[in-house]
Amino acid sequence: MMAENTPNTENAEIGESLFEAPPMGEQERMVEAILFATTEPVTVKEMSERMPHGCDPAEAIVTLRKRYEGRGVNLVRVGDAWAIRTAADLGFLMQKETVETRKLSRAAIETLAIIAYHQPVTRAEIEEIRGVSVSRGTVDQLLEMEWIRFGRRRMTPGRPVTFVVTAEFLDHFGLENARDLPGLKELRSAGLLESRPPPGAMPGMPEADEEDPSVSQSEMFEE
Amino acid sequence: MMAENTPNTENAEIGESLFEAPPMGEQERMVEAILFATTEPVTVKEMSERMPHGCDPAEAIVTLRKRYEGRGVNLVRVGDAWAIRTAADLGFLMQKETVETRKLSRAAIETLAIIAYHQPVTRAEIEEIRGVSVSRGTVDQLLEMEWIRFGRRRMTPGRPVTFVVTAEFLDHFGLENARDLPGLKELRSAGLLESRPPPGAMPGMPEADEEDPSVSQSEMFEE
Amino acid sequence: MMADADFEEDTPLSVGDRLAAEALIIDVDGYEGPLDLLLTLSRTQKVDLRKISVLALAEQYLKFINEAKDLRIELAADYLVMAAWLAFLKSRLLLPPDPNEEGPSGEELAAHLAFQLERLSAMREAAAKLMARDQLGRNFFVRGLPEDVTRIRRVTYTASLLDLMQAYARTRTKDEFRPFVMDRDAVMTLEQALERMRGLIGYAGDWTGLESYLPEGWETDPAKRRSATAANFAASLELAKIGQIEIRQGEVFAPIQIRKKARNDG
Repeated sequence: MMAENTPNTENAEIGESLFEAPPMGEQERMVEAILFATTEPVTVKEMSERMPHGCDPAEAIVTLRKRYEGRGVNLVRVGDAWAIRTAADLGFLMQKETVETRKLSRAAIETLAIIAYHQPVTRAEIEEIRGVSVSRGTVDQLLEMEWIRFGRRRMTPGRPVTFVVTAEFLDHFGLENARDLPGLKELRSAGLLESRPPPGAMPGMPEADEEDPSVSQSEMFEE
Repeated sequence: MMAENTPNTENAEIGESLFEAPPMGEQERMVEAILFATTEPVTVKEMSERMPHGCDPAEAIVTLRKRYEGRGVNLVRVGDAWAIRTAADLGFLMQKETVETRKLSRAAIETLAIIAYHQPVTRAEIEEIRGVSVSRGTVDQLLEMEWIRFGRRRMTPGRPVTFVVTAEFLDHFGLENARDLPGLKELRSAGLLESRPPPGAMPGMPEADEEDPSVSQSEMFEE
Repeated sequence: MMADADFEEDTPLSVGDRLAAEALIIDVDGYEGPLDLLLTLSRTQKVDLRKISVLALAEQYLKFINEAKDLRIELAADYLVMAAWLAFLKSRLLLPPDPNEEGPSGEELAAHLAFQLERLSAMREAAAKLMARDQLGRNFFVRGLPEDVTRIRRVTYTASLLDLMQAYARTRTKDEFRPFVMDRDAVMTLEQALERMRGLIGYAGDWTGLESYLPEGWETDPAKRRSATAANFAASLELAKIGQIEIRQGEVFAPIQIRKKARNDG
């Protein structure tokens, strides 16, 4: 057995005289096919058992390994065996993403609208306008979508963070500038302000606003 | 999709301005990694969904295929998908990997061949060619092996279903597509793939096919 | 499957033929129907299938069937049907064509049978070629160590500019713009009233107060009552105008009454 793997030993002539070993290029092909098709890493011994007499898989591996250097898959050593593996930097390809597009929730789109119209705006201000508290998840979602980002802190007690819309937001909605958003007058003339009444009657300000009671209405709605 | 593949179209700037497609050498590595990783053939569309924006896997495949010409593993086309398979001449190395395929009956093999060469073909047509009724089990077996599937219904009385071969069939027999079936051209030019209706009274099927009322017993024996 | 007569070159051919015929009969169960048997018989003609003599083939088949009958071998019905048809074909091929006879000629029928045999034979060859191809899992192989492709489901959210503006409008109509909002909940339209009253006037026989036509739930809330009354009134005017009802009012501010107008009332 060993004699076949190491043709330079004194027993080599037995193998060589009877069988002509295939050329190294062929041996490389064989190793390539074996490594590809086998369900686990293969040792040199296993390879030479499967290959024709006189082959030297160890040598074939050396050249084959070079051949795969820098390729999308590489020849790697696993213990005393060999295997073909995806190049480490391409691991990201082994993920299949399925993208599902959903409509933004009502809470999210309202929050986004308020930020777009009133930016920079604090969470407390958003809550005041919407009349309900804004959940952390909603803001996180918008941040993650990169439609809003943090603006400068408000110079009021508590120094609350503000939110502004991003370039991605403008890009998505085909706006050059947040100021291009139609004003209330235009919304009204487009019939958008006469759409749907809130479920309750005239709502007072919400229960929610513990974060920042200092902001005044006047500041919020000036344009 | 197409805009990303052909950078010279008017839409190109959308893809290009935001993302620079990786160099073709990198794209080749990616296709290589994707194809090496799976047993199933992968379509170009699936590849480009997994690769970064702006990649052109179809082009990468062309060069990659050349690279593997004459190697121990090859890039093969299966329908509209691609796969890496070991070179057929090295099958002898793979005794361990050889899978015993279920022995197909002569009836099943003939039925399979008729479907492959005549597709889309109805059960009645298969029976007309073979001169015997096709047992349910034969068709079921081929369906189960996923070598055949239902095609579109024939727009003839009774709207019989048709059978066609699958991508699995092509993959199994190493065919790029059904046009590569051995001897297909000769059979076609000899007129042997035409469906020629029997002139008047011919003893057709042993049992009339309820799927295809156009061949009825009464019709068969008059005169 | 069957004894091959050719291996004994020195035996007279007639004996070989006889052996072959017997072998055929004994193996009758081994045939996949009459067409398969015909194809096998046609091989003994040792010519290209396109040049086959269908007449000779018909004779061979009929002989086979007769011998099988003599040996009391049960033959399936389709073998006998084919025998009957081949006998008919044979007579057509032998007799001069009758100009008054309808249907395909003997030559046409024979040509089609020859075509069927050639096609079956070709499909068998094709099947054999197909199975002789290199096959997956036998001659070439798939990746032995496939890597898992993890499926990641990513959800993206989207919204249109209209969504955005509507959302903003929605939040703003809650407060300062509230007075401009028409409260649709408390509004009954003329159309709604018309439709309702059309269905109801048939049931009220005589003069009935318009108030009794107010829908349930609209009588108590003043805003709703006002809207419904106005809509019902407008609807009753409309119905009067098209001649379906009559309206009367005793005096100013007295209750308004309506009734269905009699059909043939000139």
